[in-house]
Amino acid sequence: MTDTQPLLQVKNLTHHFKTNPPLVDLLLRRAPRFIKVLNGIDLHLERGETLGVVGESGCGKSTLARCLVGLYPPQGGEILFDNQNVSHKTRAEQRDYNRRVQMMFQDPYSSLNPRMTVGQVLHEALSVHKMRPEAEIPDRIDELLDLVSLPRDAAGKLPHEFSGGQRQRVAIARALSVEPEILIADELVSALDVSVQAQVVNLLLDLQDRLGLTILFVAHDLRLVRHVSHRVAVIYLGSIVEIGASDSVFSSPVHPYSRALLNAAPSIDPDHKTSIPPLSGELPSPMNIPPGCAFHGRCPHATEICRQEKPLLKKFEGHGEIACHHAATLA
Amino acid sequence: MTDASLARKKRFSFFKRLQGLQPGFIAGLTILGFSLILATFPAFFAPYDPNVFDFTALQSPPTALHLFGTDNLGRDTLSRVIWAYSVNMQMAFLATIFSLITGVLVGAVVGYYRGVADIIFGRCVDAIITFPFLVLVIAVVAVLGPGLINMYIAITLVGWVYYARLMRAEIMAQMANDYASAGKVMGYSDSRIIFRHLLPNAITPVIVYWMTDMALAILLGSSLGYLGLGAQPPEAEWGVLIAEGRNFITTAWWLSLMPGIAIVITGFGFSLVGDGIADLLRPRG
Amino acid sequence: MSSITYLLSRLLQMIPTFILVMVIIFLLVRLLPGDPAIAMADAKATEAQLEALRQRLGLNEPLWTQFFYFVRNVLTGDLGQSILLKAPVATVILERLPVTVFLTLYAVLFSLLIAGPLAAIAALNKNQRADIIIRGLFQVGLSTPVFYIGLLLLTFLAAFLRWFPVGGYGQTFWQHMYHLLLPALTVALYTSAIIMRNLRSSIIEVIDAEYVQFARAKGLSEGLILRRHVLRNALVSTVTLLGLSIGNLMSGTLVTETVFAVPGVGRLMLDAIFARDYPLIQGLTLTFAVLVSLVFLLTDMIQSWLDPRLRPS
Amino acid sequence: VERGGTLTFARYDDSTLIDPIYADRNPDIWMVSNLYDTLLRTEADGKTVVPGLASSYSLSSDGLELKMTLREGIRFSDGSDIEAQDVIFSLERARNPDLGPWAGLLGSIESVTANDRDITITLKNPDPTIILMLATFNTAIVSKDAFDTASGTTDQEKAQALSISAPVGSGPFVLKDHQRGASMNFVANRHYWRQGEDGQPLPYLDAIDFLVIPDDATRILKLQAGEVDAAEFIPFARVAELKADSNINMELFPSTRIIYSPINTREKTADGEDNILASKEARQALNYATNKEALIQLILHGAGKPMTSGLMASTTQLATGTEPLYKYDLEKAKALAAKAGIKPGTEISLTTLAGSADDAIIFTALQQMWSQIGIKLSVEQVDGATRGAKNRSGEFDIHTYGWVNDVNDPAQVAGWLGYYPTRKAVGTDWNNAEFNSLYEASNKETNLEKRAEQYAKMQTLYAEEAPLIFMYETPFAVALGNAVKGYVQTPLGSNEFSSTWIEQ
Amino acid sequence: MRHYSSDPATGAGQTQNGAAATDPESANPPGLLEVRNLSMSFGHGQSSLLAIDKVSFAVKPGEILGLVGESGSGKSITLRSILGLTKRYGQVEGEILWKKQDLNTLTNRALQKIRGREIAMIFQEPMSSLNPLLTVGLQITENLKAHTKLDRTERKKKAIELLDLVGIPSAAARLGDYPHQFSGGMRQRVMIAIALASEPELLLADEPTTALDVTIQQQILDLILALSREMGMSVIMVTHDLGVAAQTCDRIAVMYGGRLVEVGPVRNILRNPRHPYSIGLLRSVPENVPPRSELYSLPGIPPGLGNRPSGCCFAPRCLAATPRCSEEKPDLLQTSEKVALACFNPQNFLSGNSQ
Ligand SMILES: Nc1ncnc2c1ncn2[C@@H]1O[C@H](COP(=O)(O)OP(=O)(O)OP(=O)(O)O)[C@@H](O)[C@H]1O
Ligand SMILES: Nc1ncnc2c1ncn2[C@@H]1O[C@H](COP(=O)(O)OP(=O)(O)OP(=O)(O)O)[C@@H](O)[C@H]1O
Ligand SMILES: [Mg+2]
Ligand SMILES: [Mg+2]
Repeated sequence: MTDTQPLLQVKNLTHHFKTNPPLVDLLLRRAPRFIKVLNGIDLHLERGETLGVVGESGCGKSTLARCLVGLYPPQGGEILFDNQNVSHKTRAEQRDYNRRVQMMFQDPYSSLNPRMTVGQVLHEALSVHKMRPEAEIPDRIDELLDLVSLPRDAAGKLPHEFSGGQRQRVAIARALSVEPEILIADELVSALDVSVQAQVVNLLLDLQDRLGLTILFVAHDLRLVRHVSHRVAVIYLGSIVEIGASDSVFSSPVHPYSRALLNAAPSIDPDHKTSIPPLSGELPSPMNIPPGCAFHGRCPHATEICRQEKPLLKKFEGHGEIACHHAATLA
Repeated sequence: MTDASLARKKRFSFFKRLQGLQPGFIAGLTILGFSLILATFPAFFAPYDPNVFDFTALQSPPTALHLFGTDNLGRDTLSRVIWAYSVNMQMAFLATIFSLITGVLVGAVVGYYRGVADIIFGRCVDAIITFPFLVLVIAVVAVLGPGLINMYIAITLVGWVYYARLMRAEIMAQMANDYASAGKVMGYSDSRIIFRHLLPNAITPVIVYWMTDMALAILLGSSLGYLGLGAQPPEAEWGVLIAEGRNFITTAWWLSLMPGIAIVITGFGFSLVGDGIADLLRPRG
Repeated sequence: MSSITYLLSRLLQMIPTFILVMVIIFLLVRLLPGDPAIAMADAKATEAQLEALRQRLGLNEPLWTQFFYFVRNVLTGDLGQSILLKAPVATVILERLPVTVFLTLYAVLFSLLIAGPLAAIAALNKNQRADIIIRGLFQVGLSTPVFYIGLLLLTFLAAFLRWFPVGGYGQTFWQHMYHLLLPALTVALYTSAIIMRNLRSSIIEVIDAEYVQFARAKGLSEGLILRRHVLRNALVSTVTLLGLSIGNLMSGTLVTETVFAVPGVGRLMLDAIFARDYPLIQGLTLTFAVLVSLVFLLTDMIQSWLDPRLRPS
Repeated sequence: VERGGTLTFARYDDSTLIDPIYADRNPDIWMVSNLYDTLLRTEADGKTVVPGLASSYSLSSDGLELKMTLREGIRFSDGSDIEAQDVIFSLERARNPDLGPWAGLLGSIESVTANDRDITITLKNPDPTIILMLATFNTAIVSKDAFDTASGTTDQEKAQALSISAPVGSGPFVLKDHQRGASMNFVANRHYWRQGEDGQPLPYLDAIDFLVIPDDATRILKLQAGEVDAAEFIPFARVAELKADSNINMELFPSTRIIYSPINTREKTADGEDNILASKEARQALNYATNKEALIQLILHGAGKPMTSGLMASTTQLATGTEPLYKYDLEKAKALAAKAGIKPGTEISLTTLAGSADDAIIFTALQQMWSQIGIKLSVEQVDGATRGAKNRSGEFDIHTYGWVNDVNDPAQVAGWLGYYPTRKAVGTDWNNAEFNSLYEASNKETNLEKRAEQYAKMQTLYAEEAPLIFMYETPFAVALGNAVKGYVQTPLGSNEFSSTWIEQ
Repeated sequence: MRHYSSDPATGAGQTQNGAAATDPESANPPGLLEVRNLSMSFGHGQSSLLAIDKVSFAVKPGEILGLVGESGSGKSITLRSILGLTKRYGQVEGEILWKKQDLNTLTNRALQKIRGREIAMIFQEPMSSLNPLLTVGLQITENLKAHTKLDRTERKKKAIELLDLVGIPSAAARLGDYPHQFSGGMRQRVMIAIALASEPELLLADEPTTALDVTIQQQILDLILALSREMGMSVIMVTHDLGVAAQTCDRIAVMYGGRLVEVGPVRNILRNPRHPYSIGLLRSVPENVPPRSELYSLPGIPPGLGNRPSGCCFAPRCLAATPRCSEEKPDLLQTSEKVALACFNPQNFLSGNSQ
């Protein structure tokens, strides 16, 4: 890891979805209800690193990813790219930002226009951003296909003629066509079979090494996150509860939630039974986030302070940053 | 690979699909094909001038001379039915095409941007669909006066809403797919995303609806003709022909039966083609 | 939110729609060409008589004043005086409305009776002969103009075979049933084709749904599965369609009432338009709009009764 | 004759308010005589005046005073006596210009007074039409008492209330029930004074059920199915067929109905161009080029005749001429066209009624006929109201129109068709000083012969000037079941059920 | 060695191999369920697609059998075919011996008595497997009504008990709720409750935890394990997560392209798989490999239903394939007392010579 300025910095990012209030509510002047998806996310991405993001379903991982590429207009907090605030941008600036910060989506089926051939998809990307003069575009398309290990005749095919893994490669090729610096990969491989997953992950790691990409890797599969990430962030109900070097978070998680989460992943060793009892209770609704530490309802270590005060991320020696009142004792 | 060869590739797969067509679709295409030919060259196929009175053959039943018989003025029913093809096919197209275009554009934009435009649109739609279609069309025809052109205007004024509603819903459904988001992330302009990416994928049900709507337009146009609000006599139009013939339904059954059959067959053709297109355009995979 | 407040909020939501509806109606009627005074008066009337008439009708007032009066009157239930029938519009409509409502309900009943079983048969024999025949027949039904079906039924079943009366309405309930049978059938044929198409595909969709498979896996009997898990679910989307078709149905009654000489509001509408009877056109269009809105509301209610996901949380 | 029974009658349109002074549409006017009787009556020919509720009448020699005696023992349908006060009330009501549209027809009346059953009408000036007016629907006698007690403040409200809740009439029938737009029910007035052939009071029928069936074909189907006893307004195309039906008695009653087409005679058309039709020769050319016999064949299937009088139907009094006007003559037409300067390809538009099958035929036929003299006829299809507005504003070349007399006197139709002040001579803007003065004089001329002369002159003048395309006269076509006897529709259109009976 | 499958080359039917398979007890303990040569194809005649091809296996009382394999390999179809749910969609052949009767030959009516009563099933997708229009209570009790003689109140009581059992808080209050008012995990638990309603002897669990988060997944797996242990219930557990299989199953059957390729005790399969596909599957799991190192991945993609090769389905992707592999389908044969394998060239995972 480098010790220069981080490439991307996220400060206290919040994002709340407003629910559609019924008319009666409007008339009775009831306060609108919000789904509080992101509640103050702080993180940074160093050039060339992979940051893994894990958390339960619905904790806001995808929302974070979408906020980062500007799919959701910023609500609270800041996103700094190369020390520049990326919010309040003009369309041209937004376009340039997107060229440099690209995203790939979970669903290989839906992230490609079913009516455009791979060639057309890449051609469009290259010509809209004027990445190459018109005449050089066909060559560049071939190059890109080579880069993601797709046969060249793939250019003439429609997405439905590919397998899931190949489709994800097409999506990767599309993202790479504009030569971005950051790739946001939201559940890039979740929809794929294990063996295909491995192919795509290999490709991603290889590209990162070759092109010096910075990657935000969101995934369900903890083993995979551990495998690809330099650092890992654990999110619970829209807040980061623990973030740190992949090794340390996985081998010795501190936050009770990280512990439960990481330990719940079943090992493929039949004799390696987990010792930590599963979490009890359900994930609270993001419309109604408990006060204090959002995790206190399910936490075996919760005390009075957890119910009162929201813990902040704090650096712990030998670990990463942890947002827990009892981190010192648990660490 | 060049664009041309890409295009060729694409068309090739389209033809490949054509091979596995349903017999119903082929039947529908055949019906519509014939209808179009008759509509384009009515003078070629019609044995007589559709409007000339023939006092020697008043209300003649079908004979070799007059295959579909003649009406009470001695006009040849076959010729009138054939000439009506051009009116009715034109009706099917003109009464719907502007609705289609407007509806698609409005629906796409509203579905894409949502927000205030969508709310206003929603209210308008609510208000308009609160009227029975025919009631509103008749009211508009009453405002503009009877006649084909006014009928087209009336149908368009009301009809675009249905297209827009469908288009809006489809666009919103397509927006749920990540390729729309991907387009935004790729930094594409809104118009490119709407018209290059979303529209081609969202249009299928609209096109299918268009087919049924063309059949409906013929039915509606005939109904209006029948009520005296659509095509005006002596113009040969199926609804008008039926209206003219209905006085003689017991004595000269061919007058209303023949145009009736023409309507049913043509409508059938449109429906079959609509179903077929739905099949054809459904993306595989 | 209780169902009362839900109903209330639905009704509230109808307010903006209705304001728009009134604007549309008002403008539409004002846009009718030809001086309504000329339309109302006899051809022999002199200019002075015409002017007096305009004065009486308030046609000389500014547009917005007229609109204000219009809204005020509508709110107080006063729809004006019909020019054509020389009677209060509200009275006339109330006299005729039951006929149309009767006809419409009758047609809905027929549509369901025809479409329901046939859709089930078609869906259960998907792509087999029964299905193809049923679909073909309904396709023909969809391609046939309502007035033509009516004409054929009228000529053959009523005039020729004399099984049914030639048009009219009758006096008692059973006479209504008898007289309106053919008109209702006429309207229903078209609607049932739409419903049957929809119902068939929903049944097909539902019959392969995971929860139906799951019901099978539970070991329930096929009959129970069909009734409880398939039909009920398939009906949900059909109810919406039925609600949306109500406009269609009413359009159908408009034509059918003319063909069968049924004295309902549909025919009145045509008469009113031909006679340029402003107040009557206004009143009728408004009535149609209210009726359709109520039907929409009703379908919403039925739907949320059928489908708990649509109920207010 | 046989008594009793209920007649079921299929009508093309419903009545709205059957009141002598408010009836302004034909379906209302044509029913008045069944509910209200007039002081005088005309015989079936529509011309000969006979006593009605008044047993006798006499006009003073200066023509300014009309005396009548009210019949004894006559009663309204509620059993109350018909008295002089009712007559005064009815006539005052009829001539009050603030009420009904027909008051102008009684403009000559100065006052109406009564002494017991003797009634005196004083006139401002001699009026040749006054006798006939007292046999016309608008002077029919209503019950003053009933009006006084009826609810409502204005006269019209009272009339409406009466017709709905407690109809009281002087005619052979009483309105019993009215389902607007659907059906209407008359029952016999048991207090009616006229006697039938059997010496018993009229009417023969117990009741009449009217069904409103606007659709021609359905009306006929109902008759054929035996669901109704009679159906009016049979399309002429079907007359032959129904004549051939042995179960049906197809009647063609002589009428005052004429079909004609006003021609715009203004110097300039509405868009400011020179109007070729301003020339008399052009109009004559069109008239000669119109084959009326062919039109009659096409539209009436022979059941009519060409107009013989420029002003009126042959059934109207004082109509002259037995020969068809402008008998089809292409040569004359061509010559006149040349004279008028009609060049080949001259465009003229015919404004027709949208949805009217007859108009469509007329257009197609005229298009074919007039092309012979080089005219390109185009069609403009509008609805009735627009046609009326265009007629008033002059935005037309030629349009189709029709007429039926409401009054037995020719003054009404002559005033309508030719007298400029009435309505610019049906909107043609034809303004002929000689015609106008003749018309005015005739309206005060009590000498029948002189009046006939004036009318003859007017008719010649009008025919010569040809502000119309003179087309044809049509009868009223009513189809009756074989059992229905004695029904008449008068030339004015009035449906007379008083002597109708049903063979059991 | 025991023949479980017919010889595809001769196309011989059940008679020949039925005889060969008559006596499986000698190698295996008595099975509660024995599936022999189960094949299922979608559609009829020419255009039919073979989804599973001569699948044979047995489940012992109280045993948890894991069924793993790539998506589309036919795991769900196998389970559904056992209950006769796939007959509507095509052809089902082979024997499904349940307590000595062949379920495949039973009438629908007879099957109804076994479905949900003796053999229960949990479906893959909790979101769409409950009827959205009916209350959860009704969906539990209709099961009880069909299979028990309990009356209304007893059924309700039982339903509450069941919901309690699967850990749904305040169960009594939630009987009247509709599925959409439950989260995915809770719906999955409701399905389990329904499946357990009549205390089945065999539970077919089709990926009971895919839709769930790891934290909830563990709760559910623990529940199934506990029930199996307490009630002696056998389970066939479909999963594509080898971790889940490792933690819950006694034996594992690996499926590829509609066929079983390897069956054996969990430790054998996970520690020493022999079939090249099983090996590949296991190796591509990023566990116990250095971070960011290249993961093992099988080349190529799984064949679709329509274009399965004529020989061994895995041959095109198999590094150890020989010409024979692409011509002949290997049968599933017992290679040891506990393990059956369908491969002409078994590999050894431990020695790593599958590369
Ligand atoms: N457009 C939206 N409008 C309203 N609520 C939304 C919207 N998008 C997401 N949410 C809600 O925000 C919360 C977080 O969603 P998000 O997709 O970020 O979760 P996630 O962590 O990516 O979950 P998963 O692992 O299931 O993908 C969820 O409760 C979701 O219902
Ligand atoms: N109704 C159907 N019609 C045709 N083919 C089907 C149908 N249902 C499933 N298939 C096909 O059958 C094959 C096996 O499907 P199955 O559902 O058993 O896979 P699976 O192993 O359960 O996969 P997954 O892990 O994705 O659930 C697949 O190729 C699938 O596409
Ligand atoms: Mg997500
Ligand atoms: Mg499955």
